[in-house]
Amino acid sequence: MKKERIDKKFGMVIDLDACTGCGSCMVACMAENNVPFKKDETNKLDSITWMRVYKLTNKKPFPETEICYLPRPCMHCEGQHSGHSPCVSVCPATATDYDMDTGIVSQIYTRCFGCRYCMAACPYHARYFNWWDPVWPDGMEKSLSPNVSPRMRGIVEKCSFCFHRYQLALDKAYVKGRRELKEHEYQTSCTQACPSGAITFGDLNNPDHQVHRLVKPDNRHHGRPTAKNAFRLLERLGTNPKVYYLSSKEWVRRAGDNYLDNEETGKPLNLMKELQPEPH
Amino acid sequence: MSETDDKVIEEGSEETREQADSGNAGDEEQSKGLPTLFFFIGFIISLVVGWVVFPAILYSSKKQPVDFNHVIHMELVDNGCESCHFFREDGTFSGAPRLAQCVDCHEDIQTESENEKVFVETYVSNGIEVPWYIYAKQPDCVFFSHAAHVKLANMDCVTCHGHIGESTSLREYEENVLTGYSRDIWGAKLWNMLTLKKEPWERMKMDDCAECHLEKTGRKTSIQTQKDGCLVCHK
Amino acid sequence: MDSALIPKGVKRCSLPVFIAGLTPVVLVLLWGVYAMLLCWLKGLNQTNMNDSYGFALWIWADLAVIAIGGGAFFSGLLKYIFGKDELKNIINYAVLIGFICYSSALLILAIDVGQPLRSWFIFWHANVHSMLTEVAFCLSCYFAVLTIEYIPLILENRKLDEIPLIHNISHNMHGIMAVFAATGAFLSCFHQGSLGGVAGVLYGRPYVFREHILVWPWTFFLFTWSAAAFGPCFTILITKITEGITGKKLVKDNVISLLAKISGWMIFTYIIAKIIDTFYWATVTAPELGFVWSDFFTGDRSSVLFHGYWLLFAEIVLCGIIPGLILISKKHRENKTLLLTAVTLGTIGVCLNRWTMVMQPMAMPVMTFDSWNLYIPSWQEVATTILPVAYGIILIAISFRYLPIFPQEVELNPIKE
Amino acid sequence: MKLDRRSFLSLGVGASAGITLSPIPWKLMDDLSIWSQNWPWTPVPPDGKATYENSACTLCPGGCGITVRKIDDRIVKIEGMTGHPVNNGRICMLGLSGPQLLYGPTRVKSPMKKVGEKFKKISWEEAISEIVSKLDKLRSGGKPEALACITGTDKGTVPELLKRFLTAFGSPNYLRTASVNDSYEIIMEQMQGVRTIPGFDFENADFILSFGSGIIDGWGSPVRMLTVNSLWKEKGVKVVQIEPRLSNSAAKADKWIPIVPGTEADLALGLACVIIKKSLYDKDFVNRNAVGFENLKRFVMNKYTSDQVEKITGIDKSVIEKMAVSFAKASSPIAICGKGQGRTPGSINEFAAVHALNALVGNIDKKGGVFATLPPDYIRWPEVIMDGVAQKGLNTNRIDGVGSKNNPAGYLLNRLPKKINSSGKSPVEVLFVSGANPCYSMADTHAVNEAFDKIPFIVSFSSYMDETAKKAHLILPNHTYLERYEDVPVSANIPEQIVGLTRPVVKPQYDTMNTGDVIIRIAKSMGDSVKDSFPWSGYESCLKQTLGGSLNKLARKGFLIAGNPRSASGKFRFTPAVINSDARIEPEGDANAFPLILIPKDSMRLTSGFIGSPPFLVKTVSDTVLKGNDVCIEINPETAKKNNLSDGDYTVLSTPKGSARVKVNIFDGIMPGIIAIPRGLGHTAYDDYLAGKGINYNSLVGPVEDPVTGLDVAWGIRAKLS
Repeated sequence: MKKERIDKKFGMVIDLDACTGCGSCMVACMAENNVPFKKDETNKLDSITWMRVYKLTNKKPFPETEICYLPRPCMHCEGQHSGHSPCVSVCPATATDYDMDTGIVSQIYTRCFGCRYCMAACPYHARYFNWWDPVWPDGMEKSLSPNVSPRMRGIVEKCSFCFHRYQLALDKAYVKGRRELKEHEYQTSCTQACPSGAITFGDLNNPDHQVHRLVKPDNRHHGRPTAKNAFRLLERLGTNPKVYYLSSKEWVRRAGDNYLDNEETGKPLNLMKELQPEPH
Repeated sequence: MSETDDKVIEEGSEETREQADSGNAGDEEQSKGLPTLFFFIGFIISLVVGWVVFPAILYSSKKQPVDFNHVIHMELVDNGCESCHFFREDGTFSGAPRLAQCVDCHEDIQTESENEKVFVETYVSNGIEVPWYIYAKQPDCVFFSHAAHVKLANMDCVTCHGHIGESTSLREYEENVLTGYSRDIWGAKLWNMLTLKKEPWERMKMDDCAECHLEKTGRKTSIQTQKDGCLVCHK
Repeated sequence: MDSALIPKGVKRCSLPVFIAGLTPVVLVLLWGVYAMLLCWLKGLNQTNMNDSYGFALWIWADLAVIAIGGGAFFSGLLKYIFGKDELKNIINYAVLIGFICYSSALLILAIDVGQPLRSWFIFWHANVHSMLTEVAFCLSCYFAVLTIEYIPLILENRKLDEIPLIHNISHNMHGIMAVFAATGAFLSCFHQGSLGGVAGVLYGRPYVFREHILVWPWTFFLFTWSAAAFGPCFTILITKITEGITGKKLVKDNVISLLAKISGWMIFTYIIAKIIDTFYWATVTAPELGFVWSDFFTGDRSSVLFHGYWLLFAEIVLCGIIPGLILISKKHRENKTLLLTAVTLGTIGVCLNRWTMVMQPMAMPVMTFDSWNLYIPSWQEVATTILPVAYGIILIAISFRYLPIFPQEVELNPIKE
Repeated sequence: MKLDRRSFLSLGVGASAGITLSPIPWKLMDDLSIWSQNWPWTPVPPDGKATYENSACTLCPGGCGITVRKIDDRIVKIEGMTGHPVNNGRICMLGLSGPQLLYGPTRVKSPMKKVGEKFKKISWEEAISEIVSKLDKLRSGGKPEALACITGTDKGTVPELLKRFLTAFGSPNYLRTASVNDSYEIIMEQMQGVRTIPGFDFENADFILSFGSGIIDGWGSPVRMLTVNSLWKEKGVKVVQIEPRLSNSAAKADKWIPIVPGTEADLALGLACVIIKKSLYDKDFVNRNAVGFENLKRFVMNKYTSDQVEKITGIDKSVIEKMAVSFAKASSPIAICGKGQGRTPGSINEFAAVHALNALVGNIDKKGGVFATLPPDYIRWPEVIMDGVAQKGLNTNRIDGVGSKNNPAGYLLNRLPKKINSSGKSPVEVLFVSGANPCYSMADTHAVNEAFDKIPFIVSFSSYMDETAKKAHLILPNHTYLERYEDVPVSANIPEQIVGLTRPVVKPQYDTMNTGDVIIRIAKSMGDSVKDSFPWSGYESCLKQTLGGSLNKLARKGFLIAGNPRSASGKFRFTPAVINSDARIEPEGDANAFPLILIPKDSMRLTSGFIGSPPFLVKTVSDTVLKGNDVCIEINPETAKKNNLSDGDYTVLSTPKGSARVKVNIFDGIMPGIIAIPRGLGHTAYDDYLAGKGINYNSLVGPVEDPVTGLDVAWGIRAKLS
């Protein structure tokens, strides 16, 4: 792409010390994005939660037990070279793409034909399949937002970083004669709702944005965080996610990736490794 | 590549068949022309069915609930199209006017127009929104930003909507019975299917949007498509 | 009743017996069709797949039937390209089996996608970077080739062959069959490989991710290789089963032995490559991503049952090295029991390999706080997976009855009367 | 023959060729896929003009401000109100789920009358005349006290109208469901001389000692607490959580100290002992602003030395001493109690001991401390007009015994079931239930239901078909909070006096009526003095008159700060009678037959009060809490081993009150010997998204009366697994 222009790279920083696991982000997301619900949602492998809060424990016995909550939206991975996200690169019908302008991984429900290859590719389980027709109890479809298209059965969906909010914010800016948005004008629903203020959202490439200041991403090394206590999930796989986490606890940071017993947390990341370019 | 191979083979087999036919021709002199005739009968009938009958079945014609005269209204308003089709403060576009807007002027019948009478009596008096059929209606998966086109790119309404503002009457709305799409989206003319169109408003499928975007902006921000990103127009 | 249709010089059972024999198979087929309709009309909630198991039984079945259908392209390759002319006596059957396998794979794929009506998007809106696109294109093309290879066989039916036009067509088609076989072999190499690539490129799934050579991951080559190696095993196995059922010898031993020998060497070399691959993956690739070997095979109580070390042993040693060694040795492969054991093990082996490449990465957690997941297919999945088997049996039965599939049958089974 | 066949074949070939060259296959292929993209049964939300309106959330006592996003006349989203003093733009999952309650299937869509076992739709006129005729009979029979009323809160104009109605009618039996604030009110009255709930200035505190309060699990005003919790993290404020289970609050605290449940008061007194012994208490405050310090000193030095407390609580002596020192040395330490979300009152003993700690360090009525904040006082109505019948009725004894025997509690609803069940004929003949769901939320569900079955006429004002509404004979559905005006005085331990206002953001979706209006209409139909006590034409005019000039401001901003933190208290009393009692509240049941102890666990993801969890909430519940319809209990691996249970096993949990099939979830973060079960499940009413899932904790537990206050202070019950 045109390298001279600095593209935006929207990303998220989640402070796990602040996150209380209350789950507001999950519902904020569902309410914003017309996520359907079923009568039984206790099979978590068949329950659409674009934002899912995981419960981590340090696996120590009573009373040394600790728990930490980890909200997991779509990571909007960039991969090791432009847009080579695990999922985007495998979608056979171009139903998901990587936008260099925003760094957002899209999911186009009407294009997707439900092969689920992207789900097999995503190590974060951020992608969800519509096994069922979405059904709202009579009358409740009134609560659906027109800004997000409801999904039909048989296709994959996932977190979009509330991209429709970006679209709407841009529209508002355009009629006011502006082309660019201010930091607060585009925020995701989960960020806005989080009662603990644990989620920060913004342009990782913009040094004035809070997300940049919090993690100080090193763009020469695939956005590796350089701030203390910052880490990304499964950094070693080279997915280059745009969701960063902060935790003061070593066991939490270590739980963010796989390590051999003798390895130090966060250290031996093989970030310089270049994957082979994709075919064609 | 094997698709072309397929074709070669099919054609080859046709030839073989013809050879075989001619080989047997001596035996059945009288029947020689018949298969060819039948072939053409079948061919013509199905062509007619495909190009004439099929579209007639596929599209249902609907009359607009009120026949609106754009010309008369354009003469009365100061701000052109935006007088009624305006931008809201939040940047969204109002689209077809709501009853509340119309009522500003049409509280009572103003003229002798039969259409106005229908409008006032059926809709204004009962407070029912007019169920307009929107020719340019895009499906739910599309996010179309009027602001980006009109405010940012300074495009005229006519560029995409054609000369509807100069019309004195609303044409019939044609709806695809299978998809519910307005016929204007897929292309009003049959040859639009063959990617031919003269004016932008003759067809508004995704590829038309993408093509124009590429032409006008040169943006190729989507790694996968080498065009504008999917989420620029999808929601 | 249908004697006019039966090839000359062979004996077939009476039509009522034939129909009676096929009836249970047809019932199974109908059961599968019912399940298939359920999946299409009600959606994939009819399956036990879930967000962890986006790929499950069907994708395994797909990969497996294509692998065992590999006998078609490989024997085609051997006959037409490498000039192993003896194989002409089994090539028809190999093509038929291939045809069944590939049509089944396409059918299963059509059930597997969430939106079958949109499945043509894979061609129209193709993402050329995706391995699945490559699979779809090659699969469809190769299926077309197999169809073309199968058609002349149909046209050789006694009754059809009487029609001069058809006779000419089939004659001409035979003439150019070498071109198709070559095309088919090329296509098949690619899509067998790209099926391997489907798994190998998943760099988010350390269990299947492999280092790349040019644009292809290791699994690309391993899949082609294993299909070529084990495909003939399945061809032999089915031939032997057919011989068993019909009570006739249909293919001469030297043909079988030749195919078995080639298969044996392919298996042997493949398994060496597979061992090297496993070793490199276990000692280099996985540790770089923070995994030790045991992470992949030791989950919780129940997952070990499905995904333990036994799977690795079964795939590589029991169903890899052993059949390879048996088939290499002339003495052993000419022993009927050992031959049968070897081809059965080989067939199971390649299916196991596809199983681990599809199921294990779905079962295994990558995030440290995630857990192993197990999956038991629903009856609808099982029925739709058995459906192609029933369909295959029916197609084989009809083809065997009415088409001269085995050129040596007449010679080997002279009618005494 | 041959000719025909061949011609036919040609026709077919020609037709195929023609079709292929026509749009049919291609257009159909495309249109079928487009059809699949626009399936008629997948809803398409209509677009329209987006507007935002401020209002107040009433789904919990938290008092958050909300901003409602509408598209035309549909509510599509609820967000937190930016600039609101309680939640400043943030919101919890229940608040977010508001539209699901508004549009959900649990709404009662019109007045309903029970005919046989089923409800029949009736008109408002019929409904009101039916009630009036029942009530007239009570009054003419001289038994106005046989009317009782249960509400969820006693603050605000609608509860006041109900209260007023009962007074004018002649019944003293206005009752309210219990909460932690019942205990706090008594403590504030006894120790600080003001009957009010404390306001905690958490924002400026620098050390928090929580005796099992679910700081981030929904205690107090949930969103404010979550916000404050983050503020603490930022400022480095230490939080110590004392409870037997690693709740979220414990997990997020700087230190979690597991304690033998029920011994919290002992620990508090032990801490007091250390503070006094080490002379770390605020001498200035104790000498000038408090009385009874010597009594306390004697009491704790005698019975609550660290050694003694270690034995009782199971907490290491050194931990106790360290904790006491850190607490005392902090400049603004606050100690709080009220377990979990504070759904139930607590032992008065414990509350007194804990609150004494706040006074020992002198953190009363000052920044970062505890304020005796009076509730906003804006309801000033003319005196109730009472006739002879009313006066006679009001002089009868309250049904819950409050008022007699110097009982400090305000309401003792917990006594009602026993009272009814022990009488041959129910002393309550007509019962109003508004904003409460006692049939679900009171301990010993079985006994409560039995009592309700005996009441001849129950009127529910619920907007939803909850357990109590299902038991009612008449349902007069209220508008939801998104369809009505109502003042919302916030009483959630916030120092400021805040009043919010709900407003009709959308038109009523069904044939419902504001309960305020219903009361006024009933009163007017009753005639006599009852009618005269209600001089308003309707609820809105009542609200307008009540709020006067503030209404405009309220309507504009959505909230009003009626008063700042203020010291309403006199001298602090260390030795109210209660503190000297060292009776612990023991869980019901025989320790030999029931060797384990069952406690409830509260979570932000389930509601356990009047409002049932909407579908979004249930969806977020973990599969280690609820799996299918089975509830999971949390037990320590050691407990599991003793009972031969593995993770995921099914077992039967029995208590003296009942038993249930449960699934085992082994969790290291719970004390051995303790079983935790989620509160908020086991509904028998509401919709399929909630009903029938799990077990209601209240059906397994019985009330245990506090010997001093009479409130139900059961914090758990003995249990066994088999």
